[in-house]
Amino acid sequence: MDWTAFRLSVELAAWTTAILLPIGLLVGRWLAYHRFRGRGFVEALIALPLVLPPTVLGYYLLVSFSRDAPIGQLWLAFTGDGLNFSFAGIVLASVIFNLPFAIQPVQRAFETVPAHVREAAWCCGLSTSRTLTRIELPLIWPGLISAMVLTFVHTIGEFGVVLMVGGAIDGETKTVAIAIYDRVQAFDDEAAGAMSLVLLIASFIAIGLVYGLAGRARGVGVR
Amino acid sequence: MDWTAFRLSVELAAWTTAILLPIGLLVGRWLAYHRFRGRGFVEALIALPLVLPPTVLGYYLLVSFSRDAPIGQLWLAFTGDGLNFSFAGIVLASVIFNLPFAIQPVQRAFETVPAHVREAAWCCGLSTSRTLTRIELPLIWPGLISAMVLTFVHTIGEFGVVLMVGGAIDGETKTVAIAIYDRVQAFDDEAAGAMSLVLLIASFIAIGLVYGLAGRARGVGVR
Amino acid sequence: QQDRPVIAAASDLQFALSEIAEQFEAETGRSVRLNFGSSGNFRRQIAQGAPYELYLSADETYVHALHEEGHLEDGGILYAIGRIVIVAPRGEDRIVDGSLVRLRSALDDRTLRRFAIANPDHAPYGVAARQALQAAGQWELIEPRLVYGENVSQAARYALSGDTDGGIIAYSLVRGGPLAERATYALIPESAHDPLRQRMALVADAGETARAFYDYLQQEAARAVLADFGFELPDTP
Amino acid sequence: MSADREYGLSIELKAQRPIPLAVDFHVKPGELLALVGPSGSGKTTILRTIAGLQRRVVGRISCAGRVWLDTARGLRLSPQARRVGMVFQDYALFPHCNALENLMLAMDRGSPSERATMARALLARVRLEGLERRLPGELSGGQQQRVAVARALAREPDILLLDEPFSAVDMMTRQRLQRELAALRRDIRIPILFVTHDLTEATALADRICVLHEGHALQTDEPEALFRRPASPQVARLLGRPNVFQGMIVNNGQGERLRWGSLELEIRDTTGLPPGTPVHWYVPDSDIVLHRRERPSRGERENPVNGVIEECLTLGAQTYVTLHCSETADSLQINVSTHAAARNGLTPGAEASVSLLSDGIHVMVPETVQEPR
Amino acid sequence: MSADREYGLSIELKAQRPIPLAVDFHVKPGELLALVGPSGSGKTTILRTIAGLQRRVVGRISCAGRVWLDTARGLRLSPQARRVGMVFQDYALFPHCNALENLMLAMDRGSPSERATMARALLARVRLEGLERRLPGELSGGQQQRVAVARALAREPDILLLDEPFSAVDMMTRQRLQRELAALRRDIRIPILFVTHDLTEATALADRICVLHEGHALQTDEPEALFRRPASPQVARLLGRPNVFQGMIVNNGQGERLRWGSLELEIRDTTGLPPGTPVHWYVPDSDIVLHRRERPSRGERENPVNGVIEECLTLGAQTYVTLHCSETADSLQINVSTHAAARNGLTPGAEASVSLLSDGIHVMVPETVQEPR
Ligand SMILES: Nc1ncnc2c1ncn2[C@@H]1O[C@H](COP(=O)(O)OP(=O)(O)OP(=O)(O)O)[C@@H](O)[C@H]1O
Ligand SMILES: Nc1ncnc2c1ncn2[C@@H]1O[C@H](COP(=O)(O)OP(=O)(O)OP(=O)(O)O)[C@@H](O)[C@H]1O
Ligand code: MOO
Ligand SMILES: [Mg+2]
Ligand SMILES: [Mg+2]
Repeated sequence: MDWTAFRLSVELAAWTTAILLPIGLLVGRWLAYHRFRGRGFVEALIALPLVLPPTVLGYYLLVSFSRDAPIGQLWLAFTGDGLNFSFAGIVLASVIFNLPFAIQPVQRAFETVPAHVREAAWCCGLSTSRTLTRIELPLIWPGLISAMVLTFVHTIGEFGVVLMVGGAIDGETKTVAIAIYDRVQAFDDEAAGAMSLVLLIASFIAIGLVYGLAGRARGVGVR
Repeated sequence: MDWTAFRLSVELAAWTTAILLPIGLLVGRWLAYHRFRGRGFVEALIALPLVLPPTVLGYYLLVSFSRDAPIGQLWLAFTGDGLNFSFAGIVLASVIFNLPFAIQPVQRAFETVPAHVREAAWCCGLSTSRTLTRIELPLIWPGLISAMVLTFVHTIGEFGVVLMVGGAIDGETKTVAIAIYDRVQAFDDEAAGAMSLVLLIASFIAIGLVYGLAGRARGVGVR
Repeated sequence: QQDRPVIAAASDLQFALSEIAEQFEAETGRSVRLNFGSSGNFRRQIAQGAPYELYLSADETYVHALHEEGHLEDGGILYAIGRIVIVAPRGEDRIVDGSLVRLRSALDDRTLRRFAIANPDHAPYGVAARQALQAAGQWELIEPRLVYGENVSQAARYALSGDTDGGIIAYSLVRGGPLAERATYALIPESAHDPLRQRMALVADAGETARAFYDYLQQEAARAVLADFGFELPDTP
Repeated sequence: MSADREYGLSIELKAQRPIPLAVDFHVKPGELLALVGPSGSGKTTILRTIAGLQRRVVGRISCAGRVWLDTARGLRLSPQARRVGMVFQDYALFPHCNALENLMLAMDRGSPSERATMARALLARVRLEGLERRLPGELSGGQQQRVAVARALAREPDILLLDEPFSAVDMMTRQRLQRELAALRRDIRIPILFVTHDLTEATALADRICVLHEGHALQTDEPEALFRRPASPQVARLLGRPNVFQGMIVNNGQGERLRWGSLELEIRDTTGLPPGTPVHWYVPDSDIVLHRRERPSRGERENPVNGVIEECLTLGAQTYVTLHCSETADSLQINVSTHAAARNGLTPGAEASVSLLSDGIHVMVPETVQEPR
Repeated sequence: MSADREYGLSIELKAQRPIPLAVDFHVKPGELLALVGPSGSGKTTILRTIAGLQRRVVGRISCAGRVWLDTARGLRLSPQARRVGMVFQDYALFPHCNALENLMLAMDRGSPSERATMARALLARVRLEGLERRLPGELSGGQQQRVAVARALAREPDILLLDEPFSAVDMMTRQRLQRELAALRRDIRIPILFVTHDLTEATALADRICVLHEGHALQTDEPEALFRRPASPQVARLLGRPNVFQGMIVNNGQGERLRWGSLELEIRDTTGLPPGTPVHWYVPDSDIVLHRRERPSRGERENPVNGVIEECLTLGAQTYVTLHCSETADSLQINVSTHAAARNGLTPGAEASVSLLSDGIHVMVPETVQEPR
């Protein structure tokens, strides 16, 4: 059992989710409350990373993260390090790949916050940010949980992009998904099965608890 | 440009979406309206396929779809055909893999339908099914569109599972994702780039139009 | 922390190289980290500066190309020549013979369901498989029955899945390891395809251990293991 | 049960949640019963139970000759099967349908064009001509409420359940709608339950009023009877009737009298209670007659009460006068026309006398428990 | 502008959407202005504009000495910066917060425990003791509305904007809340705008009433003045005042008179209009005096009008009488106490006479355009 890979996957998923949380909130909220021409195309743009096969997307990311490309150069200038084959690189790739899962559920949730309730919050003197934390967040909670769980889970299972950009370096970019894949490739079905089972059970319990707790916490709208 | 692969991908995505649409509606609605112990775990179960690397999930599906396994046997008995390496097989695999994307947004959307509005529909004499089609569906429309678009797009880009279960048979199970991957692997970057570009542009326009139209059609809740 | 270089190796070396690495560690006390995967992916990643120190490709053209681009120390050396086999799940040797005659008859009486090879568009073993089928004059006939693995190990999976009647895969995969007892196979003559020339090279700036391993691979002990797993050993580097 | 009772609404309900509920009444076809009671007394809960939306209840509901609920027999019709026309307190319009579509969805007879015509006619009836194509979100509160009323009618229901249906509309429109409702009762003879907190409205429209308190029906009676003979001080208080006092039954030899402070009042409806029984009693506004200055008026000899005016509150044509009566240490609230008040010099501090007509004095017999009907 | 005007609410607004709006008034600190008008006349829109929620508007709003909106200068404060206490027509409570939390969210001063104490006190003030921990979905309509009122107060606002704040509460609670509101006006001297469709409520509570029609303020005046001197037949109609008639100014040599059919009525407030001018005129209820049978009463000589009773409608202590007057072909609506009606034998078909007091007759000068104030 490759525990390092497990740890790494959880770290990767946690970072990805943590980074996508504010992005999802900001972009989702903005898309929910503003109607403009071409809004549909902005939404489409966010979903686009999904249409490419992960390995191919990974390859294009590999190229754009390279030291010769603007993103890679920028990163190099700031951190003195390359993006490719680094933990930072797979986090960034994951973030891009998971954009739609983080943004869409949040957007839909914001869309259902009644306008009057927000207005009432303003009239109660709640600033935009307090309205967000005290009124909107509790109301969009189920959507937010959905977004975060989907992002987390999808990152855990992600393989093509991470493999391509990360290079499966032990202890740095070799996630549990890659480790399981490796075992399958090596026809080591027993190890693959054991790792899969551990992953599935751990995920099942973790997700189940998250949904269970999130669902119990005041199910607004459901009665 | 492998137009057959394009066509196949669209067919696969269309079938997957079409099959998941009723499943998403039924399961999503059921999860939204019923509170029971362990609901969180049912939701977790649905999300589980995501945690495994697609190729590995594909491998397990390959095994369960084989003629020796119950699912494969059942299918064989009914259709006289194997599931593995067939279009039906990759559709089924896609369906399983996309369950969370089809169910979750729909569930969240149903959760926000006001109880009074449903009750008013019953008092107006609308049967459960008419309440669904005339009241609930229009109200959950944005969530439903999200679910369908994510499912469709995710199927188009899906590669590991489809490749494993389908075997990349030209005209039968070789989707555009596999075709692009093949071109990349063959260092035919030009063809890969061209196909990717066509795929991206077509997807961008299609998704953009869907979201645009869906957004314009009575944005209830957004004002 | 000790220098533990990452070695990028073609997936047909899956079993052989693992054994060599163990011996290497036992003998020298140094260890390497093995990454198996598609030679093509490694070629791209090395071109982007992947921190692999040694590259064992299943296709020597990738080594030449990387060398020309200046990512490798030198042109490397030829370390093995791959062989291919026709396999089927153990006990179903209906189509298994090196001359592909039985395959032909299965094709002729239309009892062949599916047949697995690696994707000949990019996998070296897929190319060899196609050449062998072409040489036997069966390519046109069998093409509609083929399923393609992304690489040779996926093809092996298919070949032994029960939903195919077999396939053509690397000899190295069935010589040892877990597949040996699950498969029945026959070697396809070398003459049926172009030689699968496998070349390795040190990546620029490779460290001590990688160099040592590179040298070790050229030693008799390592060559014996490769031979044991069914690779032909080239005389000339 | 008589055929008459069969073909109306009969309910007999008990529930514990959300509030303890115990109600039991019958509404005849064409009859309008107003439910009044404090906020939170269970009015909405009763309507929801009749509609089949509130399920945790035991009892029996029958309407139009069909049994809708009989928990003893395990029978419970779905809301759809009950044919109720319901106006929700918060309207519950379909937010994605315009006014016309909201109505048409509730109709299950006729071709689409017939339904559109009928829906238009109904919207015109609630004065919404020209707003047929507006979504609920584009209508004002009162306009939405009227769509809800029209939608309840569109269903061609067996019973109308109206939860404060006119609370958001202005007085003029309200009067018009009240007239429409009165007309409707002649056209379609179905029971109508009507929640309102406007007693004037209840009095003007309802055949009977049911006074609810904490889930219990305290009294169900015709408005006139209710205002003249409230069953208990609580009912009088809930109806906003001020003149409830404590007294005692006495017998001064000439017959039964009501002792109030040092006064002894004549009463027409004798109670037969033993002398000495302490009672609550009530006198309605209409039976308090102000004595006119210098000119005696009819009935002046009846139960005269003298007092000093404590307070005068003028609201338009009406003036509310509080008269403190030293003989009883209680205050009477009276209600005179503003010009009568001016004519008689009713100002704080002035003395005034009234007669309490013996016809009107209502002694609340302590044991009186409202018979469920 | 006087300092007095500075420290109140001044608004001057024009808008096209959602309805054409043109209003312009001032409300002093501690003053309560009631907005009345038909459903859809723009009452909610005006409150929303003041709160800063409706943005498509031009004009100026200042309150408590600060300018909140001045489109000419491009100034527009956010709703948060305006310190308004707003009760939404649909309450708009925070659905995930219980009653107490709803209030505490609106407070921005004091420690959490101080805020909890104050919130509890406010909830008690609106009679919701014991329901502090209920979510809005677990409260009845009227209970929710009272939470909304308490929340508006919790903000310690510079102005209160109440959109039909008592529409869902029963009469008793309503009276109590009205008293609370009246008390509040003494405690905190801020302008209060109050939308209601209950004219009795408006009259009882408001210092002035603004009558709105299709987004236009028709008349803003004290209740007494409004009911006695409505500016136009439309205002009288919107206020539900029936006795508006057409007449003509004449001069019979003894001074200006009002010709009504074949009658010539004395008027106290002469108009100075040239004889022959056709006018509308109005007489309030309080200035129609019924002649008593056999006994002449004060003012009987003033403008006597004889007629036949068409209809009598008794609602409790009041009876509404329609008197058809053949000399004028018009009908007067009068309102007498039920026992006066009985005493004078007012039944359909009976003859009756009234006097229209010359004090009360109000001639609506045709050009009168309500001066915006
Ligand atoms: N979901 C719930 N959970 C707990 N209590 C509830 C719930 N719904 C209603 N109640 C309580 O039940 C009581 C009756 O409510 P109901 O809505 O029937 O009152 P109502 O008579 O219609 O009042 P109103 O005139 O204010 O609308 C109220 O005290 C209310 O707080
Ligand atoms: N979003 C909108 N789109 C179009 N028209 C609207 C919209 N919102 C309100 N209106 C219209 O504007 C007018 C004024 O609405 P407003 O809500 O101010 O009325 P109101 O005086 O508060 O009425 P009520 O007493 O019924 O609440 C109404 O005729 C309404 O139909
Ligand atoms: O490079 Mo491979 O061994 O064909 O996967
Ligand atoms: Mg209610
Ligand atoms: Mg309004």
